Amino acid sequence: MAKDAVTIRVQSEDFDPGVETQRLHEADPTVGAVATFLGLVRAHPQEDGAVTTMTLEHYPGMTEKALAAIVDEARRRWPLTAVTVIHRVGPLAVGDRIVFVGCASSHRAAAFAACEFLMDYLKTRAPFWKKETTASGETRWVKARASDEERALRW
Amino acid sequence: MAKDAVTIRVQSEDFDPGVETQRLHEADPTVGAVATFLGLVRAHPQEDGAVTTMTLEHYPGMTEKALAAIVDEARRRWPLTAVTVIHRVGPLAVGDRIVFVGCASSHRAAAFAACEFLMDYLKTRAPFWKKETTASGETRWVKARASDEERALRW
Amino acid sequence: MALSIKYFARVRDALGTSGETLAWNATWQTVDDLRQALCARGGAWAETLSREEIHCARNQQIAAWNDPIADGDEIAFFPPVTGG
Amino acid sequence: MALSIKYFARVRDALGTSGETLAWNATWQTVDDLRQALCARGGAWAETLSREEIHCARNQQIAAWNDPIADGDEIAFFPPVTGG
Repeated sequence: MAKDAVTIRVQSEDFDPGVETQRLHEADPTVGAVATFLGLVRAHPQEDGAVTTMTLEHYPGMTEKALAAIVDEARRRWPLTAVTVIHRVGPLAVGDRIVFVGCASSHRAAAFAACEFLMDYLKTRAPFWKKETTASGETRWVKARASDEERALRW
Repeated sequence: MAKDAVTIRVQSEDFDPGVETQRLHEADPTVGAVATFLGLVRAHPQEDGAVTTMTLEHYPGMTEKALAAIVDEARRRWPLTAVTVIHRVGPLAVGDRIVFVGCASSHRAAAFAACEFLMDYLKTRAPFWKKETTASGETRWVKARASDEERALRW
Repeated sequence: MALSIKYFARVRDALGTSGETLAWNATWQTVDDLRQALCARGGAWAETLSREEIHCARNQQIAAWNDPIADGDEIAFFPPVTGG
Repeated sequence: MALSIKYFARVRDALGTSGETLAWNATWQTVDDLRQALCARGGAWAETLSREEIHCARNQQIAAWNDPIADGDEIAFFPPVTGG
């Protein structure tokens, strides 16, 4: 995989999943499979205090290194022709895009596995933190979930 | 999941993965995760006789029923807010989109699992057949792969 | 009444026809009885309709070889699927 | 020389600072030695920098508590990550 087939971006701006999906395969005719994941700020209808906004904080400098290390590990494990990881930072509203991970490969098994692996590792090893603001204006840091750690340990 | 949150299309026209991804989440603020798969006609650089075109045949009537049954099974197994399956038929060239599967859910584990399940079942249970045309004009029916059957039996 | 028979992909190419209408025969009990009757035509029919190499659908649903058959059914024979 | 210390998210909010520059102390051998020195300030420092509830990075890489520390390092303390 050419070095330029890896895209890692940490940005406050929105991104376009359609454009990113197209970029993952258009340059390489051997790509037969593109698996993608899109994470969004979601409403929690059952929970106390509806979330209105979410603020994503990160550790500039370390974030990019951590994502690059995670992508390198995925490329070591699976034959990938292209990988894209985009993560937004700053204030976001319900329905906004947070994260995009896309993996292109000749075959679907590698594309699927690498995409899920990247999300599991990103969730537990990349220095991002979410702070929620409820309708009443209260803010709270999102707690890490043990289930995310368990998922990351599967690989 | 509302019935209209299921989209199943069998068509000769191309589709837009970006538009389909957006449709999977824009109507429902509880969606936190969208997993998608895009399958493309790929070049086989190592094999004898480069593929120039691919023709997708199907069994009209049965195809739609088979895809609906596969989607119903996915919805029975995982909590999904929306599912889209699009499969093209007719002549296609290297690099052309063949299939799109997208699953939306509150959480990523369900979205990933359902998306991969749908592809594995579609590959082994939906009546589509691929015929390749090589550069010399020769045509050959693509052979079913035992590995696809094995993957479908995992679920 | 009658049976509507359909052939797809490699099976259709080998038989040279995409389908036919066949008069109902009351001795047929399973889809495999129909398959054997078609094989009895010999030549490409016998070669192509080996049950190890093809699948069958009855009324647009995948069928097992010992599934019952009935007058008016739509029966299809085709190779293992390769979509996606 | 000196250490550059950074605090993120809930840790930063609890300590009321996003970071500081700290004079190097040659008795520190591991990142946990630094953590204990910060805890010795008492109050929010002792409450927040419990090693069960935070993670540490040394020079922008996740560190274990017994990893060595050196003059000039950038050390960060933060809660478990919650991105994605």
